[in-house]
Amino acid sequence: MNQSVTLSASTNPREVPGDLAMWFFILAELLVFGVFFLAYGYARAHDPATFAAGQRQLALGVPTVNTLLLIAGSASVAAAVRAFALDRQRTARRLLWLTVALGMGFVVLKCGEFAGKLAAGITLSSDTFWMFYLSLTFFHFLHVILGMVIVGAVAVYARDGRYRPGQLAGVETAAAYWHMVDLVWVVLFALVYVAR
Amino acid sequence: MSTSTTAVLDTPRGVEEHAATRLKYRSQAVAKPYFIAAIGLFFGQIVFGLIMGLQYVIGDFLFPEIPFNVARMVHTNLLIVWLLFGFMGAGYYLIPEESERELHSPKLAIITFWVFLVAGALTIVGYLSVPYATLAKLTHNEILPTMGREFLEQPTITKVGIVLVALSFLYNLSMTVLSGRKTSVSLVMMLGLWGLAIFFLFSFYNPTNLVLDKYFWWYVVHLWVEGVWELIMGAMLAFVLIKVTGVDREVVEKWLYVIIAMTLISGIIGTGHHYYWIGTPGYWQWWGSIFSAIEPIPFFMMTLFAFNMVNRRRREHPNKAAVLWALGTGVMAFLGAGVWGFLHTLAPVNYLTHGTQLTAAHGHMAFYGAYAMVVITMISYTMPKLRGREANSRGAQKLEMVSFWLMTLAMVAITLFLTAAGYVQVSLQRMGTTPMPFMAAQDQAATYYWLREASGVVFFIGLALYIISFFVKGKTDEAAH
Amino acid sequence: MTMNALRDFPTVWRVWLWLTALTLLAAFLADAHLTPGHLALAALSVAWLKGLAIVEHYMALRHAPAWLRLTVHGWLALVSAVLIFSFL
Amino acid sequence: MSASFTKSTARNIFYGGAVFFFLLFLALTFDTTQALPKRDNRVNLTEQVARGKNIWETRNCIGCHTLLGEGAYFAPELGNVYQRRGPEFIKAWIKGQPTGAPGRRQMPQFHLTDGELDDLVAFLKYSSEINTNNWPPNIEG
Repeated sequence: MNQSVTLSASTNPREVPGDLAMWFFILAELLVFGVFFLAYGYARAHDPATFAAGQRQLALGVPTVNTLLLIAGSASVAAAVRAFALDRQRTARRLLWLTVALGMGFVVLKCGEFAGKLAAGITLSSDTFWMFYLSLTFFHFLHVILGMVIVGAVAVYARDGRYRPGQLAGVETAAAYWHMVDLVWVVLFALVYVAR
Repeated sequence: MSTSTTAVLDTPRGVEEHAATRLKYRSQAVAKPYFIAAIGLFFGQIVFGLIMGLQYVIGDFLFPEIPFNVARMVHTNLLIVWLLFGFMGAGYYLIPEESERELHSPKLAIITFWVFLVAGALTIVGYLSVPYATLAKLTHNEILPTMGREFLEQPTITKVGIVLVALSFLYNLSMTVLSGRKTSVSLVMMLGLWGLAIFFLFSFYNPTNLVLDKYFWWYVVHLWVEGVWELIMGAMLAFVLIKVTGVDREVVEKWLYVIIAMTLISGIIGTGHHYYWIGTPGYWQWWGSIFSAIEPIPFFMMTLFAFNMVNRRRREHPNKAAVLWALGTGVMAFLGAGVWGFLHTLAPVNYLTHGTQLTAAHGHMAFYGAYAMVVITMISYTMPKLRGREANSRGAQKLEMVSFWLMTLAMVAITLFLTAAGYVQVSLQRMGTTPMPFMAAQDQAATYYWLREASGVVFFIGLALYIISFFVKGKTDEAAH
Repeated sequence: MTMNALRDFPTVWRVWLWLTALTLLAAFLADAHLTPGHLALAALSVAWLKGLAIVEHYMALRHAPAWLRLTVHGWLALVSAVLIFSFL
Repeated sequence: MSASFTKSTARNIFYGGAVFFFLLFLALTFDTTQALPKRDNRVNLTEQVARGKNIWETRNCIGCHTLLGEGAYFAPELGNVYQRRGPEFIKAWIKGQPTGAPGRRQMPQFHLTDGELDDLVAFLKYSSEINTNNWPPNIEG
């Protein structure tokens, strides 16, 4: 299977961005989140009142800002890949660190949101809505942290100039993971915070 | 090779010399007694399986000499112990070859073997000769009560022994790996074996609180069979595939990493499928269902992996039987662990099927397909080498392949009949407005239990032929080289 | 990649603006007193649009082999569509 | 040319993924232990129940029966036997074993004292009051 993939990639202008191994991971993560989202849809359809009651207690300001932070992070890491492709090393590294910083902003705001819920006595066992809310947001929260670690690691590695035009696999791999985290959040934001 | 190693090899001198030419490292020979013990205990496991199968339909068979609970304890404990012997044998064979050096201490490996065998045998004799409560008293279970929980029935002192054996084994292998070449296969194998030892420590935690007891009991059982054991299985399969197909190690190893990554991504939280009805919070029904729904994927990948590597082989290995076992492992692990696991893993289904014959059906095919078969794959590949030849004679291989089909098809039949019995049980006892009492429902499934027992006899015949195949003489088919 | 990257640089920021605008639109919709079903339809449709841009431009799957591009778009389409359906 | 599939990335994803999901599992374990006091009937964990659990274990009851659905599948579920049969029936049943009915499944005689029988029943009562999310589906277990 892999041989055909690598072969076709080398003879075909279409190529997998970054490392194929990361894409297996990304697809697995998308599958988990996808099933989780569908489970949410199923549970909500069977008990809309509980979900509506829970959603009414969610403020929209912080998650909207968080969405903007993640999207900006995605833009920044995408720009970093292009900067490396142009061999603009300093700019590229700064853009990577900007992504990490934006992720940190997300984490801080999210912690505030979690603290509020915790103070209100909300736990995974409160009801089905809060179970999904906490499960999905916390699970995603951990992914943001992992994304920051991956992008941060690439930013550190980048100091020796290893990512150059034609040598972009490592940074593309990290960027792909971050974009996945962003993609999942976009759906999560619409589903948990907005849709009712 | 140390003198003590030579002593237990028990092979004619000529063969012994020949063996040295087949083995890359002489100390790999310590694997041989482990594999022989594994097969012997496997035989015992099946004998007790047949006894239990008969007790399902002739309830008072061998009562009160061997009550069902004793037979089951022997059946399951022999399974675990023979698989552990298999893993250890595999470790002793595989690690020196991967590390490109002799084993740190062959002598320690042989001592460990005898300690483990004697401790295991004494425990089984204890199960069979005295009432379990007496065994608990004799072994001072009251000091640290750990007995009487499913699969962890061993007296506490035996559990301590298992830990010591595991430590000696891990010390021996770790020292070998540390001073030699570090390959992905050996690292994954070591990670799996260390994980096995570490999670076994939870067997010493037995709180009075039944929910906590059950919760952490699964830290041993689930994180073994759907976690670290799969690393061991993956490493063993990868090792054999590299050897018999000649496919580039890099290719095999990167797929190994991808597959076991999927295994742990799905399998660790997948533990949640055991936390639906034992007093744990309701959210486990969601978490467990979601993650265990993707647990079949790594098994499917492993099947594709095995077939892909064999299809891309760069050599025709003369040991056809080993290749067959390797492919069989891929398929049967997917069917048993993947498909039959998925069948009842979603919480709404499991609500009805939890604790029925469906669980038994899944358990049988998964253990056989994933773990019994991977150990036999390893034995099939290594045993000829340990006995001084690249592969067995054509006749011996033919018989081994017949035994493969008999055992495998018999296990498929056992699984199907237990599934049918489970279906009868669920529909009569769990569903409807006037559910049947347990024993009344069991009586309705009697036909399927008889068929299961018949399939068990076929399995036993297959196993007997497998053992006989070791004694079939004849020349290796040199043309196949 | 290199040639594509050269062309793509300004695109990154245009896509960013587009995603930001859509996010603010979604937040605005939440307070726009739509009937519940319509709100879900609108929010998840907006999410789908955002997802399309992320997959195509940021993940750069535009340049990827069809199997990967289709898989990820298929995921997004399936999840969005089924969720929208669950609200109707 | 940036398309690649390297062993080192595959390895990093394996290690990273394993650590990530194990930490998540520990977090869920922590939450579970926090939530258990409301569910696991620990207020009724008396000395007698502890003795009963020890009898349950040292007679290897799990080798035939299931308890909350776990164990062997040879004999009835006992997680709800307290409700199904009541304490007196349970004690009389255990005392009366084996039935000796030809061809029927047999349960050994364990020679338990009246005190031990009471302990065992206390354990089964405690077990039956654990919040199991309404499992089993009906009284037959």
